[in-house]
Order: sequence, then C-alpha cells, then structure tokens
Amino acid sequence: MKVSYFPGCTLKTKAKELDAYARKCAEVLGVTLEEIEDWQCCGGVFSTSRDEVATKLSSVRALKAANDKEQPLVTVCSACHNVIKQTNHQVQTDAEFADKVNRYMAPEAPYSGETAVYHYLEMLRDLVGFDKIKEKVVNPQTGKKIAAYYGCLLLRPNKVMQMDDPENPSIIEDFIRAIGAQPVIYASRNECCGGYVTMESPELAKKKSNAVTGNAAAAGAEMMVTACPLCRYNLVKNGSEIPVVYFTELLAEALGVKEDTNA
Amino acid sequence: MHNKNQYLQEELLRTSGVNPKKCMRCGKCSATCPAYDEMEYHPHQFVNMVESGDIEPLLNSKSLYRCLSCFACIDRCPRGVEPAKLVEAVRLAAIRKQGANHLKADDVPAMLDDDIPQQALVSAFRKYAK
Amino acid sequence: MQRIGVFVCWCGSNIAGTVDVQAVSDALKNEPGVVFSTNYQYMCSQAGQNMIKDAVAEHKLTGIVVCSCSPRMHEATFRKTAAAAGINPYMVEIANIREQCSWVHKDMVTGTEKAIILGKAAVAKVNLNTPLTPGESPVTKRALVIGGGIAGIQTALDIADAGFPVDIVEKKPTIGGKMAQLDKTFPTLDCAACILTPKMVDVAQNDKIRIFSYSEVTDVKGFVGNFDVTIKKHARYVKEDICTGCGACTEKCPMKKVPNEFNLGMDNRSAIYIPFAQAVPKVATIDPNYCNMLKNGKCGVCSKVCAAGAIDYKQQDEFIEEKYGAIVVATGFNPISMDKFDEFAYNQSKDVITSLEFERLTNAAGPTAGKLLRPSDLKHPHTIVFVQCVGSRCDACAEKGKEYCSKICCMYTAKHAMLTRDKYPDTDVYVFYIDVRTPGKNFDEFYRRAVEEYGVHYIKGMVGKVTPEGDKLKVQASDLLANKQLHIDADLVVLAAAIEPDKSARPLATMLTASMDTNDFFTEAHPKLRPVESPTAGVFLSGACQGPKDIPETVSQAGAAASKVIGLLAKDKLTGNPCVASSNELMCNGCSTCERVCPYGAITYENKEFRMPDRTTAIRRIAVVNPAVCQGCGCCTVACPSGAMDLRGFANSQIIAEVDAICK
Amino acid sequence: MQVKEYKPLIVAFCCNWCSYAGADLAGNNRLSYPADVKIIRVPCSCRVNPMFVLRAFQRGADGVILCGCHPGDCHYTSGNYYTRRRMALLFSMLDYLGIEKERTRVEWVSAAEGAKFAATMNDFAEKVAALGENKRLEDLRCKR
Repeated sequence: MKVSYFPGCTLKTKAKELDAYARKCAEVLGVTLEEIEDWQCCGGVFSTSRDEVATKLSSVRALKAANDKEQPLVTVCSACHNVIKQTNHQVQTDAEFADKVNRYMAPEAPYSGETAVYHYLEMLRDLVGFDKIKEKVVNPQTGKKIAAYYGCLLLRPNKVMQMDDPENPSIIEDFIRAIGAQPVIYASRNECCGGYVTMESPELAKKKSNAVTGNAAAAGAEMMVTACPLCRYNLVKNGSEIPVVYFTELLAEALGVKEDTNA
Repeated sequence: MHNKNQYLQEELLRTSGVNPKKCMRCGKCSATCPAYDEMEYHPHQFVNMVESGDIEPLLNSKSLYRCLSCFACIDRCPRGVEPAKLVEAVRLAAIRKQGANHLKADDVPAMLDDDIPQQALVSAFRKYAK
Repeated sequence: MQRIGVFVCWCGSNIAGTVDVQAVSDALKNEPGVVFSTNYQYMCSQAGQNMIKDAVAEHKLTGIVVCSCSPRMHEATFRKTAAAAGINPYMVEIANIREQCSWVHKDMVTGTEKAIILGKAAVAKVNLNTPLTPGESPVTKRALVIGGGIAGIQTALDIADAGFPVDIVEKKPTIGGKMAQLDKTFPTLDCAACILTPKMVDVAQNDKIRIFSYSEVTDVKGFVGNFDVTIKKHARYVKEDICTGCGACTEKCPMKKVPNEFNLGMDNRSAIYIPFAQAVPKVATIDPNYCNMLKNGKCGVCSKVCAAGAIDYKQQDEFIEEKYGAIVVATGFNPISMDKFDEFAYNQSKDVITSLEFERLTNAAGPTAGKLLRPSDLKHPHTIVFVQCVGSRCDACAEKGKEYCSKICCMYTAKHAMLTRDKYPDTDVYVFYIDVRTPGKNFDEFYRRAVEEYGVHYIKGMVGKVTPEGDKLKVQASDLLANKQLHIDADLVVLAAAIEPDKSARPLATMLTASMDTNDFFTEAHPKLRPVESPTAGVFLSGACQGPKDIPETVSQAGAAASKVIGLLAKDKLTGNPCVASSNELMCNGCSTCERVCPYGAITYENKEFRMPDRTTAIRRIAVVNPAVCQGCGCCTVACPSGAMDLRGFANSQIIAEVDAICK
Repeated sequence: MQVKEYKPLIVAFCCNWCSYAGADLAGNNRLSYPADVKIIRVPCSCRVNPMFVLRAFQRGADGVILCGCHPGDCHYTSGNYYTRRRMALLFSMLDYLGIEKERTRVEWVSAAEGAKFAATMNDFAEKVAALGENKRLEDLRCKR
C-alpha cells in the first residue's frame, strides 16, 4: 500500500525520531510513505476564520498533491494533521473558500476536498489494522503501564476530526494494547498542555502540563505516549515525573526496528 | 439599543460563522477553558460582548493571545455556539491593523530554548502576528 | 336528476344589508335541478326550518341548498332539519354568503353577484351529492395498557374502577416502573414506595385487571374498538400461579454475581430473582443469561429448594391473542446514556453517578441500605457536586444530547441536595445550574427552602471537566455571577441526565400507526385540546411517553387517558364520519401509493376475484379503506395514480362542479 | 359597447379546519377583501388535486390559491406537507407553461388569523390583477 506522507517541519528538526520511526514501522507493516515533494509548513495552527485564505494554501497544496496521485494523505504530527484535516473540511464545506483557494493556486483541475486525510494512528487502525500489528510485534511491551496523551488536536473539533469519541477516546489505548502493553485511562488525556502559549506564558504551560502529567502519574502510569512534538516538549520541559515518548518510538521497539533506526 | 460597532460586529459574525444568539448562558465554555485564569475576558464574555456590540475592550485585551486553540469550548458547548471561533475572529480584527502585531521578530530569541519545536514558533507567529 | 330546493337567508340585515336576497333566490331558480327557491328572514329559526320541511314535502325535494352563514355555524342544524323532513342529511349544502360574502363586501352589486355565484356552486355540488350513511362498528369492552409504571397503573385502576376489564403489559418482571426506584418525591418528600406500593397491590387485587409481566406486545391489528393484539409472554421458568414469592430460591441460588438492574448495577442479585420486596406479581424469575441450569444444565438448586414446585426449566415463551377496544401507551422514559459526556468522567469513576443512581444510594432498600456512601470506597462523601442539564437543552448540531428540557431535573436535584443537607449537615453541596425551572405547585418554595434553610450552594454556571485523581474528583466549573472559574475537590458528582422515551416506544408506534416526534415522544391528537389522545383513533397516551413529566402530572394525565378510554368503551357502537375515502375496485391497480400517504393506516390490501369478459376469473390486489379508521382528509385521493380513490362528500366530480360553477 | 372593468377571477381552496375558519373570522371582524375571491371548502389542503387547479385555469380563473393549516398544525397531522410538495411541483410546471408564479400560491392561515387571511387575499388579488387576464391555459371552448 502506498500513501502520501506529510512529515511537517518539526519532524525534520526537533522531532526527527518521530519521523524516522514512523517510516521504519510503516515499512515493516507494508505501507510505503511517499513524501510529498516540496511540501511547505502547515502553519502549526488552524485559523477558524473564514476569510483567512493565504495561510491555508500550503495545506491545500499537500492535499492536492496527494489527490493527484490518488493516495490518502498521512501525517504523524498532531498539529499538521489538525491543520490539514480542518483545511480539507473547509474546502469541502465552504464554497467561497474553495473558490478563492483554487483561484490562488490555479491548478489544472480544481481541488474540492477529495483527499482522505489520515493521522498515522488512524492509518494503523483503519488501513493496517491493530490485529495485523499484533501479529507483527516481536518485542511485546508486556507489563508497561502507558498513559495515552491525546491533547487537543487529534480529537477536536470532533465534527471535523472524526477520529474517535472526543471525550472517551480509545484509539491510542487500542494501539497500546496491540503492542502488548497496558493502557492507563485518566481524565486529563484530552486536556491542553498549554500549546504555543508556552512562548509567551511559560507559567500557563507549566500549570497545564503539570496537571496532565500529575493526573497520569496518579492514575498509575509509568510512561506517556503522544503524537505531538509540542505536547512532548511542554510535558518534558515542565518536569514530568514520568517519561514522555512518541508513539512511533514504542511501535518501533515493539516491531523490533528501533535499534536499526538509531544505527 | 444603538450599536456603534454594528459593522465590525457583522464582520466578526460573518468570518467566524458564530451565531451568539444560540448561547443559553450556561458558561460551560468558560468552565472548560484551560486558559481561563490568564484571561481578562473569558470565552462566555466574548460571546456576550460581541453580541451586544461591546467589542473594543476585547480588541485591546491580552485575552486574545491566551486562547490555546484547544477547541474544548467548541466541542463541549451544548448549543453549538463555538466561542473559540469568535475569539479567533476578534484576534484577527486586532492584529490586522497596521503595526498591531502582538509578537515581533526581535522578541523571539529571548523566548527560545534548545528544545522548543518549530511548531511552537510558527504557531505563535500565526496567532500573534499577521 | 335531483329536485333541489334553494333557501336564501336574510339573517336579519346581516346578509340582506349587502346582498339582494330576492335577486339571489330568483337567479338560482333557473339553475339545473332547482325546483324551488325562496328567501326568508331567519332560515335557522323554527319557522325557517319548518319552511324547509314543508317545501321538502310539497316539492318532493331530494337536495337542499341553504344560502346563509358559515357551515361551521349551522350545517348541523340544517342537516337535522333535512333528516326530520325525511331526506338524507348529507344532501344538504351550505353557500356561505354571510362570513365570506356580506360581511366582507361593502356594496350591494358585488355582494349579490358573489352570493349568486356561491349559490350556483352549492347547487352544482348538491346535484352530485349522494346519500351517505355513517358506518357503525362494535366496541370490544376491554382496554390494554402498555407499560406498568405509575402512568399505566393509574390508568388501569381508573378504567377498572368504571367497570371495564383492563390488561397491563409490562416488559419487566414486575410493575412499578421508575417510581418504584425513587426514594422520596418532591415537593412533599413522601416516600415513593409508601405511596406507590399500595397502588401496585390494588392492581394485583383488582379482579378487573390482569397483569402480563415479563411480556411485550408483538403485534397489533385492527382499529378503534376492535384491536387484535398479540402479547408475547417471555418464559420466566417459574410457574407464576404456583410460586408464592417466598424467596427461598433467590437465597440458595449459587449464581449471585448478576448486576442488579433495580439498583442500576450498583450491587448484585442472584440468577433467580424477585426484583424488589414489594414486586407485583411477587414471583421469581430466572435470568437465562446467568442461570447455570439453563446455560449448561448443571445446578438445579432452585428447583430443589422450591417447596411449591414452581420451577420449570422447560417453560417456553407464550403468545396470547386478545381483543381490545382501546389501547393506552404508557411506556415511560429512561435517563440517556452518559457515554457522550465523558468530560464528566462517568465512565472513569464510580463516584460520578446519575441522579437515578443517587436515588438508589439514598434509598433504604438500596445497595447501601440508605446510607449515603460513595460507590468506590463506601466512604461518606463530604463534598457533593450536582450538575444540571446534562444532555438536556442541547443544540441539534451539537450532535449529542436532547434539544428539549427534561423538566424534572431541577426539582429532583433540589430534593437530593436538600435531603443530603438534612441527613448530613457536615456535607457541602453544590448545584450548578443554567436556569432553575420550578413551575409547579409549591415547587419554587421547595427550591428556595433548599437554598435558604438547608444552605445548598446554588451556582449559576456549568461544570466543564471532572478529573478523578486519587480519591478526589477535581471539578472545574464556572461561576458566571462571580465571573470566576471554580475548582472544587469533590467526593461525589451527580449528573442530572436528560431523559428520553423508552426504546420500546418506536417499534410500538409503528405497530399502532401512532405518530411520534423526532425525539420519539408520542404526538398527541392536538397539543392543547386533545393532549391524551394519539391521532390514531382508539390509541391514548399516558405519562412520559408523550413528553417529560413529573409524578403529579403523569397521574393526572393517566386519569385523563382513562376517562377517554371509559368514554369509548361505554359506547356499544361507534358511529363514524361518512365522508371517508373509498376505492373503486375496478380502477384500482393495487400499487400501494395510497397506503403510504395515509396517516392513519386506514388502507389495507386484499386479493379479490374478478370475472373477466371471457368468463375466466382473475385475482387482483385492490385497496380497501376501513371507514372506521379513515378520518377523511383525502390525501390518498390525490396520490392515487389511477383515479380509483375518491372521497365521499368531497368527490372529485363535486369539487370540479364547484370550480366550473365559480368560473362560469 | 360598454367597456367592462377588468375583475380577476380567483379560486381559493381552504381547508375546513384552519383556513376556512380563518376566512370566517375575517368575516366576523368585517375585514374586507375583493369579492373576486371565491372560496371552495375542502377537508384538508391535501384534498386539492392538481387537476382542480388546472381545471380552474382552463375555465378562465386568473389565480388559484390554496390555504391550509400551518406546518405541524394539520388536523390530519401531515396533509399540508403533501400539499406543499405537490403544489411546488405543479406551480413550477405551470410557470414553465407560462402561468406566472404570481398567479398561484400556497399560504398557511390558521383559524385565528382572520387578519392574515384578508391581507393575503388583498395582496394576492392585487398581484393577479396586475398581471391581467390569464389567457395561457384558458380553454376558449369553455368561454362563457
């Protein structure tokens, strides 16, 4: 299976491991990630304003590129996924916006939101299947108590993201089970870490991050997984009691390809 | 009641797609807001104040830059009002004015550390500057 | 050819002031079929009516046109006159020359002109009238009540009181419904069981009432006065007539780990069980999903300990067919699932409960024997947060919850808060509200007492997130009046979940051809004036199946439904409206279009033998209208593609004749 | 020869439960509307067969209006919804045939809306009068 892949800027710099493991694991699972040529930064955060057009063009270009190859578009970073999926939704539902976008880009055929956008996790669940992952696991992560940290961007706004139940999600928990570990459910898994406001107000980010990690630790978690580099940064920087890793790293470990990547 | 901000109000409602009349004043948006304590005007007040045309205080408030875009108020609002979209619209109305950027490039180096991901930087620029 | 008499009324000067009545009666004299035409001061007076009667006799009239006030005013009067004069009452037509002519037009010329045209239209119609006789159908003097909660119980008792036999069908093993699960009732705080269980006993002892418990309605045929109903009685593996309800089996049953639905799963029961001490009928029921004997043939303890020999592992579902004259729907409500509202952590913590669960926690017969202990560690909670409007009053596009106000939550929450503070004054009680709605006798006084005398903290705002951490529930909420975000460490959180109609209601509505709204509440025949009747004749509504209701309202609606049923069953025969649809079987091609548009399910199909011109016979499917069910709207007549369907009294030919007369 | 003042001919179908009662109420309150409007009583607006409308135009009517209960208030629960759909189809077809949209109308008038009934009829009659005689569908063989 071949899919278009949008890594995003953070995965090329500060979160290289998130990217590297994602590629390696996809290979093992029989998925070819074809990186979109000349992709541009998604902008990190989606503007819900209907008159904000130019900042969304990079996402539409990526979507269009995937559509031209008739492939679904896969992202690993939660932020990229959120921006691209919301942009796609806006193209689908807001005719005025779609018209403006197509005038800007002047493509041969207008783009109207045909591309299916998957987060890597959704790809694992819907295109690969957690059962298949279970079969491919060589190092089951037995005994590890892992707390899934969804943050905001994977689940919300639910009307658009449609990944999982926004208040009681299970996709990462199912993933944790698939690799043989034990998920820890805690209430703050879909609360905000403080996001980009960490730049201006580190105190706010600290308060929010500590509430999340504290809640996970109190629930008995030994480790947290996330899909978002900014979440991980906020949680780690603000002194999480327990390690925070990318889900792809755990997947690589379970599939027995972690060392290769480091080499 | 005379509304001196009628034009701006209409613009905000149009670009955000929010209908503040749907609000039933339950305050769940402000109950769920993670940035509440750092805000001078809270999500439910954005809805109220835009509806009544009392928009200047919002334009000049740092509350605009404290919204985390976590969309919690959007998902949990029982009436589908989606306050975050209104915050976003007011924020754009503020920073689109000339020289009104909230974040200047010169300020950035002081905010950085070795680990901060690009994502934070581009997001902040999206949110704080035009 | 008809022999028509035209009678133009002056109505004093009401008509004669703007319409030249003499000109009208003269003009209509020459219309086809008219053999007599006159005018008179007050046609509706005794003298006027006698004039009509005399004219019928003298001129051998077969049809009557009265040019007078609105038919809504005196159509019935003149029909009676016609009947008294010996002609069919449906041979009378009224031309409305008062409300729709003389009163709205100012000058004599136009008024007279229009009155003549209206008269001509009426004459044209009468020419095509046919005598109509209302159909009659017998009434089975037995009522069916579906649902055995307080609504069904009260309806059944009231009907039985009037001397008519009633059957109650209840899907649970006992009657009693939601009210049996409640602790106290607002605003008087009397104990629910104390006022409900005597009524349950009354039902059991009333020889006019039969209870089919653990049963459901599986099929309904027929129509008002003549319903044929099939009731499925589920096998309870206990002979109902032999079991004494001693409870020995439930004590000895080795399978004790079955979640007890009566206590909403907060404790366990045995596989053979009696739902609660005052159950009616008080007989045991074996839960086939948990009984080892039924599942794998190993056990049989209950049959050994049963002194009466009531256990029957071989019992089968039983189908009972019965005839009823009226059906009352009393299927009640349930709290909605909290799955979509997990920001309140209902699925994450045992100490986040619904209000109905709170009722069981404070009930002396509940899992904690009436002590308010939180489910997780059985400790006394010191801080309790009540959240109102969970899932009620949601916008349709919010994709979760219900649009309506569940109506009962404000009052029961005030009750819970008050009772908690009364029994445990050391407990802090917070109630988060959007609005407090207390329209009811002594309701607002009750809520104010909770605040003023019992010190319940009412906070205008909503809870945004509940985070279980350690043994606390961290509640994040807004206080809108103080413009603050609150953080409360609570021990127990109680959610006032919205209520929704029971899931059995929709399939039942389909069986009954009774209409429902988008929320699956049954719709009433008229929202103000016929609130306990369904638009489907013979089907009545009682309790929360029609909309959220508290107990006093439910009981009064139950009584109202019963009185409607009694009114129906008291009749020996039902007289219908003769202006109903009928199908011309030679033209009908059996396409089912009419059946689909009929709001009353009045149209069925039958196969009928027809003699063909070549002396063979052919069987064709044709539509048949049940005149007792048809209400005469005429929708089917327009839908019918072959023109077979027509409406008596308002036939296609009659309306076209009116159009032609007006356009001439 | 005397030139007759042009008077439109308007056929109004009114449902028995709401609109006919609304028309009566207009009368009770002495609210005037043109005498050109002639009302035919039907049990429900859904009783009106498109054929009746066509017949009226064929016989020289200049406008046809249907009045029924407000959506949701139909005495027969759903009849007026059928009316709405059927007439939308019929009127668009008539429009295609050259019967101007202003000559046809469906209006919801409740039993309490006497004033609305009169206002509707005044407005409708005025619009139809402005269009002049309907010649498109009129069957000259039926000419008076």
